[in-house]
Amino acid sequence: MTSPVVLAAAASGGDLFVAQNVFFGVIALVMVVSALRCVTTSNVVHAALWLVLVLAGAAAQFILLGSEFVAVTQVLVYIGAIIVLFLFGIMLTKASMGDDDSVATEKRLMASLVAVLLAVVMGVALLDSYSDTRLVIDEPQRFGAVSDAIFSQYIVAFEAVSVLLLAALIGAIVVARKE
Amino acid sequence: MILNQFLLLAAVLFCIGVYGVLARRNGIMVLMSVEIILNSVNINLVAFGAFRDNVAGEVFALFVIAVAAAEVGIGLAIVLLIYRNRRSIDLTEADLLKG
Amino acid sequence: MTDFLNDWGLTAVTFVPLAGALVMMLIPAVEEQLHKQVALLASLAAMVIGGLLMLDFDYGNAGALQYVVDARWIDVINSRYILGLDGISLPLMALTLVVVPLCVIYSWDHIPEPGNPKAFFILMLILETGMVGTFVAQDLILFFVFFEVVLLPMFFMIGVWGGENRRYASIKFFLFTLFGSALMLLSFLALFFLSTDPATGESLRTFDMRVLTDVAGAGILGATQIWIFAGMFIGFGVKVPMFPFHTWLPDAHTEAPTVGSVILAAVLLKLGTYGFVRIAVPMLPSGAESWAPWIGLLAVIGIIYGALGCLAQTDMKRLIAFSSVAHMGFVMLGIATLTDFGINAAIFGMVAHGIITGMLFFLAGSVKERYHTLEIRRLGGMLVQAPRMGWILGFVSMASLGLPGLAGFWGEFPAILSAYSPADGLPVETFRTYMVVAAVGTVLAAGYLLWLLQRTAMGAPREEFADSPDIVDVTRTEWIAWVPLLVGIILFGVAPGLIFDVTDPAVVGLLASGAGG
Amino acid sequence: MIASAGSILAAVLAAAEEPVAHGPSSVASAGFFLDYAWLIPLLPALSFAGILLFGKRLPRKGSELGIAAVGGSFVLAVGAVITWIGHRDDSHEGVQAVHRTVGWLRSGGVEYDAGILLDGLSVMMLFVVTAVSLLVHIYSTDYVAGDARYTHFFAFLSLFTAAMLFFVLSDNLLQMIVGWELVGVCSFVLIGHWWEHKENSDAALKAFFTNRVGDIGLLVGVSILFFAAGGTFDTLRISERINAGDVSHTALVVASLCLLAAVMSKSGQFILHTWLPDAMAGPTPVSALIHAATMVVAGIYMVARLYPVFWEGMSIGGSSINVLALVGAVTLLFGGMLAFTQNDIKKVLAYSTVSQLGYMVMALGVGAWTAAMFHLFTHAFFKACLFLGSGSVSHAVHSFDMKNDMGGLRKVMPHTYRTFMVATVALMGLPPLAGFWSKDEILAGTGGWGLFGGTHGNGNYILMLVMGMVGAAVTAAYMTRVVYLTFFGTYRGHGHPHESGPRILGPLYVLAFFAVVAGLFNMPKGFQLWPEAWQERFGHYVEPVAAYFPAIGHAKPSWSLAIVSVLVALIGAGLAWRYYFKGVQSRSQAAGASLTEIDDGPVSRGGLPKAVHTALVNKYYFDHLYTGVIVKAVKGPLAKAVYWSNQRIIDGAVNQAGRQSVAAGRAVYDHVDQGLIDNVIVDGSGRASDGAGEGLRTMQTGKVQQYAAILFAAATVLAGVFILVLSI
Repeated sequence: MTSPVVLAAAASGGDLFVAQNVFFGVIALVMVVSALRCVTTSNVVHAALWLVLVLAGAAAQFILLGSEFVAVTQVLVYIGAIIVLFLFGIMLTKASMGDDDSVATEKRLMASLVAVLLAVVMGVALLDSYSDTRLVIDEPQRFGAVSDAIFSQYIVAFEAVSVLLLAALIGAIVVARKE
Repeated sequence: MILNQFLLLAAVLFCIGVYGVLARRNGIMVLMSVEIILNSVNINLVAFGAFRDNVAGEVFALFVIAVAAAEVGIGLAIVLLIYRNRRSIDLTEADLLKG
Repeated sequence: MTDFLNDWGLTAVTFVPLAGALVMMLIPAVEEQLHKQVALLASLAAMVIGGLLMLDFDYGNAGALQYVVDARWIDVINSRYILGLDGISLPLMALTLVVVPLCVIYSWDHIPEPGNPKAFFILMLILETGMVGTFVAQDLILFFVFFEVVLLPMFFMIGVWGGENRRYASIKFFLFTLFGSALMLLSFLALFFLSTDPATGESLRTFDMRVLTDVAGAGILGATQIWIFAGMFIGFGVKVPMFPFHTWLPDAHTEAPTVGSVILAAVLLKLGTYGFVRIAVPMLPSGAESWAPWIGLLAVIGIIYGALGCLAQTDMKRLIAFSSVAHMGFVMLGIATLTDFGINAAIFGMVAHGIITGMLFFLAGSVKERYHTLEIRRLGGMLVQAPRMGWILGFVSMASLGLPGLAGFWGEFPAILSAYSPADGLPVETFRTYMVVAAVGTVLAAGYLLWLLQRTAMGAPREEFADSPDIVDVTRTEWIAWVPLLVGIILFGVAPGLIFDVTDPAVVGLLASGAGG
Repeated sequence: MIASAGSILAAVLAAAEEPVAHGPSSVASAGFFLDYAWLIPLLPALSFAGILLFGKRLPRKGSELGIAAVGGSFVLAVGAVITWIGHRDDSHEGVQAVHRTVGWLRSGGVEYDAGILLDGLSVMMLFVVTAVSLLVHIYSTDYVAGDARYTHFFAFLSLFTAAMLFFVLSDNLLQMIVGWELVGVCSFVLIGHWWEHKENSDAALKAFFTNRVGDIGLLVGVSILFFAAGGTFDTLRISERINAGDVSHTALVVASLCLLAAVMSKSGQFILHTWLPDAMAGPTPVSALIHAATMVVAGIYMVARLYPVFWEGMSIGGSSINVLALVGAVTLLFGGMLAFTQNDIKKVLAYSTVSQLGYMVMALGVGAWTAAMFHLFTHAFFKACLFLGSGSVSHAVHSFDMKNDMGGLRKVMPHTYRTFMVATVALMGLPPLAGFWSKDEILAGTGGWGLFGGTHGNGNYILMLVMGMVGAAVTAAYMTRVVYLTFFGTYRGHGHPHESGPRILGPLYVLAFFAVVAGLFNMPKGFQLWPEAWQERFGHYVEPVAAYFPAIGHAKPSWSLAIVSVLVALIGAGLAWRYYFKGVQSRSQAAGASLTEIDDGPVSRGGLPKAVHTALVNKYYFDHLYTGVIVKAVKGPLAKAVYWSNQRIIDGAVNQAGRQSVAAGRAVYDHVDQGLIDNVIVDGSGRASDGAGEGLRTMQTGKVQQYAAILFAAATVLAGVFILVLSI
């Protein structure tokens, strides 16, 4: 699976940069808007659908960055599994299917204050750094390299994650099971 | 593309996620906001991986996805449990941390 | 054997207690006896390994790190798993390794309400790993991790097994220390980014404490050093605790279970002062120089203030807790002089205070158990009802007020002495004033301890306790737990060289590298 | 308690088992008794541990162990004296001290030693301490017999002896501090021996506490000396440096003043003397040993040992007044006067001790070093004898109250009476008993007699001479009063007093013997009635002739001074004799009762005598000042204020900071969000307080998300600070 962007990269050099930037801008806009809607909409189901858009956007960004494998995993695991899980959760806790209007203004204000503060600090920190670091994606990352790394260098972490997943599985069953 | 773009995007997403975590009353929506935060982190990881030409970024992004899955599973289970016990998943009522 | 010690000794001594805790997690909670045995075994095993390390230690070369382990840990941030033992770490490590088994023994038949020895001992063992790890870690991030590992078990110990006000006390303890360590971590990061190699001028980007000590803040401007030092000052100062960050201490001590108080007083407070000696002062010499007069000022305020606070107390345990503020003031005064003499005194003071105040808290716990109160006004006549315990209280009080010939003196007097002639660049007159004030503090120390002794031990027993069947003399477990501490008080009092000779080369080395930078 | 504190000494001294030759002052071998002098304190230290561990199981409850150990020490001390005399005689020009050291601790890359130092001074002290201690041990087997804590008493007697000997032998300031404090603790424990009664434990606390105050001076003074002398604790080296002029004069002035504070507390000098009379709450043997003969002279010994410090610091030579001499002179006079109004026989003796210690301090202050040491030597014997005698009396009448429970005892207790009289005459300073010779030397040493045809000593201390003379009269007078009230007149108490047993009388006779002959050891030079080879033996053997001792001058004794001082003492005794033996006795006979005072005596007439009397009865109000004002203020209002500020201000600030930050956020919200609608100015204040209360409540309800918000905000701020720091 080779991304069109990379194919284009093989074709021409200068235009590629512009094309990538356009892609990036569009996807980023979609992501930000979706994320904002996701955290502000009062309908839970809508929120989940907005989240799907954010996640899909992230997957697109991964492809832009030449990491197809991560992108695929993102689609499979997140959109395929997690969102379904969310929807299940929403169905099961049927109480708040509808509008959730009761969020206090006070809390919103507090949360937005913190978020803005955070944005300012991160913005200050980031605006100057890496502002002229060009990313040149000339060759997609091979699956092989990723799997080699996972199964050699990061084998311990991998095993730990496996155990974690198992534990989560069991934990979720234990927590949610009816007495 | 410039590395900085991705970092800024991630930062914005992160802040939005934080807002969601802090402002939402519905437990499920809080979990969704957490997912946004995790995704912003993933973007950072992959972007740096590409910048350094190093697979470590991707590997860790994958780990984060796996952990996120586990987290959502557990989180939803807890929400379910709260719902079952209290018939509500309003987090403002979850004040069990109170001394 | 030597190979094992060289490669694995420090790792083993740090993690054996944790392994014990893991084993205990697998044992069902009902097997209380088994839990006690495993906990004792684990802590004793750590002590034995520590003992072997100390036997094998090259005392002629105590200034150098020994048994160094240097392995990859977190490559991304250049943090490595570095452990090492030198003359500064050794006495404190030994103190920890001795105190914890004694606490286990003491808890044998003194499990505080609401029971559950399994959790209690697991927490204690995790604490031990954290404390030992802090003393042997030679990488800032590793140090930080161990430093923080200590926090949670103590939080739960106070919050679950504490007295009436335990929730307030435990949250206060937690928030205070967390606040401090956040600033401390910032300072560590600043060190990481700003330290440069004096030879090449390149940024070092390392957390290796050996390297950072060697470069001694090279490349960091004076003003920046002051800021970074301020972060550490608050981080470590809260833990010490220095005036005015001390208010968590009396609450935590008063509410904590006996063993918790003992560990808190004996070891936990030393993490802060150890941080000053090992990290703040040698790595930021010019920052330290700017701050030293202020540290000295806060130290002597702490001495007088703690002593006066003691005089106002009506609760025995709270009194002892306040006395810690005063005693740690002497330790900090020694450090503030930035001289080898003063820092040696400070390390000695840490060990001595650990033994003595730990012992006092043991006594307070036992008094509480017998009289069901610690209100000084209601106690009295202990010498009649439990003569041995009364005499031990007298003995330890004497040690605590700095009686020469007992351990307390060697932390106190050399600190006063060194304040007469602080390091070059420090205001001499100011420090001489501190010296006199600190000497006045010794009088107040005698005051509150002797009044405590008079009101609890001397005189005739109160009527309400006259026939109380609970009041017995020292029991066997208490003897086993106490005798090593009592022996230590005398031993280090008679032969202070046992500690001074070990710490001195290391301290001289640390300060010398600082002067070079 | 100190189940093992005795092994402190044991271990230190055992460590000295392999003496290391050190410096030029060491000798290859100075004979067994000097080389192994560390055994002398070791024996009592071991006996302390032994008595504590298994004393109760021994047939005599541990006392035999103490006596054996102290006896052994005494033998060794006598051996040391003899060896030292031989050692001194062998050397013609100057004599080196015997100095043995062993490594103790290292700091700052420098090794500090522990060790023993033997010269005439320490050897003399060894003899005094072991001798008096041995006698007191023997005496105590009878005196404290049947006490509930008999064993315990002997344990601490042993520990005290060990600590005092350790102090005497120490060769450096650190060891001196150790010994100094250890004797203080033993004194504390023994004063509080009967701690069931609050007065006793109060007295013990007062003693320890006052000494602690003086210790501020000790700690500071030692610190100054350490640095001024170039980083050494070694007394010999410090002294040598000072004598060589290598030490700054200013430092010495300050150091000597600081050390003087310590001397004032330990040796009961004005104004820190108040603990000593109260210390009489302890058993009488303790008073004799600790509070008369040995511990209280520790201060004197320290001045003598560190004499160059004071010699230079106080500028003793060629002067006419200095602080040291003044403190001594004031103490000897005013302390002596306090003895007049006491009715407790032991308290009279205690003030007498204060006064005699004043003589010694004054002697050191005027440069009469040898006279001071000689007075220390003689005083130890006759004062111990007086105390033990008073103990013997109280053993018979079960009280110390002279006015209510004594009188006319000379017939029932002839032995006690005889020995007591001998010691009294010695104390009064009448020839030919010991006190006369030593006191006369001190008076001569002031150099003040130079005006009257004598010779100068080290200066021209006329004031000291006059005060010393008056003090002699005062001493004679109050001792006459004691003798009358105790042994003359008729018995005023109840029950039937009887003479004490041989274990009490034996020590009394030995001490009385010394009170007679001790003076002979230092007959003045040129005293025609005494063979020349035996003149000034004490000074010859005790006073160092070495680089560590300053070049002090020696006053020549004069007949005229001796005669005048004896006359003055006789006048004092005569006045008191007239009042008591004539006035009181005749009125008693007339009244048919045993009176103790005259109704129309000088005091009853009002005016100055009455005012003086009131001041004396209230002990110059020192106790009121110390206990009532200073201690009370520190313990009460000051401590409470500090604690209050701790709870309300510092702790309150922490709690308030949390509350206020929430309240502030709330207030901002109110103004920005709601203030636009509502009238800010009208409702502002109301809402602010409302907001504070509300904020406080939300803070405490523990909502998860609020915590999270605060956490995030705090982390963000910290990160911001970090970025700022990095960009500096």
